[in-house]
Amino acid sequence: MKSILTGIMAALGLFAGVATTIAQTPDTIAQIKQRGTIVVGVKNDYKPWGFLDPSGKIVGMEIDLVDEIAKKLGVKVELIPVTAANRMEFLNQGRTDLVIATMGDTEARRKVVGMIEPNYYAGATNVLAPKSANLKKWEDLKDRKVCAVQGAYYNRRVTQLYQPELIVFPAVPDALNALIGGNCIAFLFDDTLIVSTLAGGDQKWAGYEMPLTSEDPQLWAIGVRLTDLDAPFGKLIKEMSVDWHKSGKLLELEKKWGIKSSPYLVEQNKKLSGS
Amino acid sequence: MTTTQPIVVIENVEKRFGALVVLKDVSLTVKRGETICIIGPSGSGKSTLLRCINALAPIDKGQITVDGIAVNDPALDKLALRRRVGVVFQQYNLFPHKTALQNIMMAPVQVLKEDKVEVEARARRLLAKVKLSEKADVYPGELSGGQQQRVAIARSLAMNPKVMLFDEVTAALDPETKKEVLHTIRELATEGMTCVLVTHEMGFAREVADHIYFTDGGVIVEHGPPAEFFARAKEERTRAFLEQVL
Amino acid sequence: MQPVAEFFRWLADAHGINLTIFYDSVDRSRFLTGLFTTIWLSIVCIFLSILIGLTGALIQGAHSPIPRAAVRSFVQFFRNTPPLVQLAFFYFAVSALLPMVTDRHGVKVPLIDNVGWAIISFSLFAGAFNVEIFRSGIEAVPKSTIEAAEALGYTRVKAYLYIIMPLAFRVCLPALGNNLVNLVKTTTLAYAIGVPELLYAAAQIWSEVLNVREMMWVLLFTYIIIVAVLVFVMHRWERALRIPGYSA
Amino acid sequence: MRTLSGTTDLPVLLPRRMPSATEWGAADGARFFGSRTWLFLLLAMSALSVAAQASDAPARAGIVETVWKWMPLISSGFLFNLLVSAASMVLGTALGVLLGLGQISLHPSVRKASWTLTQFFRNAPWLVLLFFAMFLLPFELRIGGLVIPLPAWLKAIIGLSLPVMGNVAEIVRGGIRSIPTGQWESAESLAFSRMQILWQIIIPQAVKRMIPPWMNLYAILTMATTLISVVGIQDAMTLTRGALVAEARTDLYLPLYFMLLLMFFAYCYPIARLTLMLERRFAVNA
Repeated sequence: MKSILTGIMAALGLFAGVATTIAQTPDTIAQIKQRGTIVVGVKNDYKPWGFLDPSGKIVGMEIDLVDEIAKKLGVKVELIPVTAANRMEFLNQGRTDLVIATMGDTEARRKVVGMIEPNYYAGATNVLAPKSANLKKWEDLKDRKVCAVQGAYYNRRVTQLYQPELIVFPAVPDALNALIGGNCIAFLFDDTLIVSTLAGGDQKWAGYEMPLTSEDPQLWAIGVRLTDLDAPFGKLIKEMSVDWHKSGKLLELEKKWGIKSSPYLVEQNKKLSGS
Repeated sequence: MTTTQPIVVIENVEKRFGALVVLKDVSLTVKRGETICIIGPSGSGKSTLLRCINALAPIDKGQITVDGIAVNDPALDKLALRRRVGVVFQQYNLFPHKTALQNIMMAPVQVLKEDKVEVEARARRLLAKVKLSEKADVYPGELSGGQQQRVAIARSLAMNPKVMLFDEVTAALDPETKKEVLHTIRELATEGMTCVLVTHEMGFAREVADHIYFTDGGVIVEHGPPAEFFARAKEERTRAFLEQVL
Repeated sequence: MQPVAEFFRWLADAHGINLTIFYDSVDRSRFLTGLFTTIWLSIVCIFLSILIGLTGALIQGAHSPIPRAAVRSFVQFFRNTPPLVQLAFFYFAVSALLPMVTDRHGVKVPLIDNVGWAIISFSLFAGAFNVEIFRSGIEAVPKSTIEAAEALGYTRVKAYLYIIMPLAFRVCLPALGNNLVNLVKTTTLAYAIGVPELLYAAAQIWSEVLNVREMMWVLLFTYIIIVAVLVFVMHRWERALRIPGYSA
Repeated sequence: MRTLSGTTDLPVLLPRRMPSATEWGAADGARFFGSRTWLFLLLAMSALSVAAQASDAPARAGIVETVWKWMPLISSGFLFNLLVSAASMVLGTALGVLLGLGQISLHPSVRKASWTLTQFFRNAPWLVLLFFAMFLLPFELRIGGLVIPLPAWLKAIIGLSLPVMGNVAEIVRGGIRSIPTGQWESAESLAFSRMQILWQIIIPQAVKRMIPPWMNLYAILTMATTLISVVGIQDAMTLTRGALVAEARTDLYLPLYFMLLLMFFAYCYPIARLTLMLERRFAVNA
């Protein structure tokens, strides 16, 4: 057994060797310009931030932000759909230059990726549930089937605090489909998405509600590699971010995509525009 | 031990495979204790006839009776028939996953629900009879063709049949092992077992048979006691055949 | 256990090889639960798939053409469509057609949960292969052997039980082993519907601890070991059933 | 540890071993059987869709129209699945042939390493290998001055080609070993070199026996391409799921997923039939 194990190790050595040689990028802006394309990790299942229109194109508020950045750099855009479980990996591997994918800005994540401040949005945790589930408080979730998505930061916290039976799916559509199909009584998610989903006035969500008090407010951040955070690339994005707040761009986009006005954006706009 | 009492009666039997007629108006009678041999060229319907006797193949016309049981009766009690008739095949067909002894014991225990201890004693006696006592715990795959065939004979005998059918049982064997098998059959015949043999062994047929039937093209061309049959065949076809094989 | 935990904690700090499953009790229990679920799921599905295979093979031996054609369609359909889509089909689509039951909170919930559908889906998938395997095994038993049994007075059922099945099973065993190995590997798909098996547990750990590389190796080796154990068991079984002088 | 090799071949999925032509005689039987299968599937389909209709009585837009609306998008996804399957097959076959030949190498170390790799990639779950490739491969390869970017779809192709490689290696090894040693010996006695024997005598004979399991593997791979949806690459499965979220109608689940199943069936079933046919033809000649 032992000899075989070493054999496998040796045989795979080559493979692993290749896998570990991840080049560190020195000057991201130059690289992007040379390539002529900025590669960005975005959501394709998170209406209205990043989602598919029937033609299969990814659109949404975050995609508009990506376009702004590309315009500034004078390059084309390549969108890479990411999930909560892989977005930071992709960024750090260099598969994407940037990630704008409804990513919560947490202490743990700051060790892994560079979070751009000011944050472009703020969300909190809540659940989407059919009215018939009759949920009143977070404690009602105990031992009930609750759908969630792999890699979301609030999964662990909610599990520890309220002990639901969490069914975690690889992607949002799976979880939503499971919710609609009655496979779980609630879908644990960002309240912003839930609000915008319900506010859309779509008949199909008529029987659903966001019954709980949002908890655990969380700022969303654009992510860059840690090495880029204080480099020209990171600085550029920071500047643009400030600009978006100041000029009211974010508020405007919020309206465009039918997102319920967020107090955070209003406050930031006031603060930064100095009015 | 030949009596005049018939045990197998075949009357005007016809058997077809689709449009092909394999047996046409075949009639023959086997008396208790008699040994008969059916000879004839390949494809003349000899083996089919044996299979019809044991209801392995249904007949299309006519009548077969074995020890008073009408084989072609739709309400035939197959078990009753098969208790009375033992068959030994050209390819032995032993059950490869059971030892020689187990092969002999299987049917009496599982089909006839007889007592295991008694059956084992009987099986060991039968193994001794076919001179394979020392091979009791050996699997068929480890036995020679002749040995396997003798176990197959013992397996059939374990059911205490009244008639034994042998379907070219030595055809797949080499001359040496052939002798052992023929010896076993000869013993059976002299002990008074009713035997029906399909065979190509003319010398053996002449020696053990009470009666010889010659079939060709699905019909019985000619039959008679061996001395007469081999010396003075009446039909041209029989003579041509005998000339070829003798 | 303490020194082991200490070692891995040191490994994480000093070399960045972060195997939390060896020193973090939450992650360890998550991983072990996943491992246990995978093994349990595999065993249940192996058992059910063999049952489905035997039933299907028996029906295929029937005289009436309609049940035969039904089994054949079942086999072909499940063999020629992706197991992942089958799983989604059952969990999302078929589940929605079934009547709902009321749980103890008075809310209507589906009759069968994700674990249940995973079991059903994988058992049918592997079962479809087993039908073919058992059938080819039965067909490998020479007609003459069956005839010999018949000549000894065996009824059809008894011949199946005592002669055909024991022989067919030996012929099938290597192919059956392969299919069961495949079944164990297929259980990873349950991840897609949130069944907390091994891959799910590993993914939860790496998305929180961000130790993808380490967990990936752990996963691969764990599965290789599970498969090796199954292959070993099947091999021993094959050897135990081997008949001297008989090659299946 | 020999347990991982030996008689148990192709644990990934069994080669489609079908009965000999005895039961349903050769071609006619096969055609008959084919039409039966389709008939049953159609019956099942209509029964299920009736059930789906009934389960949601006040039907909004007709189910058929809605399915039709999404059909082009999902079909394009399906085409992508096929593309991925073809690319993975080419890559996996190329690597697998090398690995398979490595297993009959005269160098024990090459043999051992090839064997180990083969066993490893054959016995690891496809989905785990896919995750492995997605997460652990770098985003670009630098070989000297050459930079080869590895976008996600390419990684997925590599990820799927790993198990293909292991299985092809086993098919190659099995195929070569199935040629009787007499062929080697007689060629050797005619003073052929080892390479000549392999390429001019053994492999031409073995290829015929390798084709059916290889095609079978391809069908399995095609079905496995849906796994890329789990690691976040857009394929027919992802798009089906997306369409379902967009519509949010439970009565659509069944027809849409069933349509997806049918797409794969329509592609893989003929391959299975063809495999079977070739298997029989080669078996007769062998």
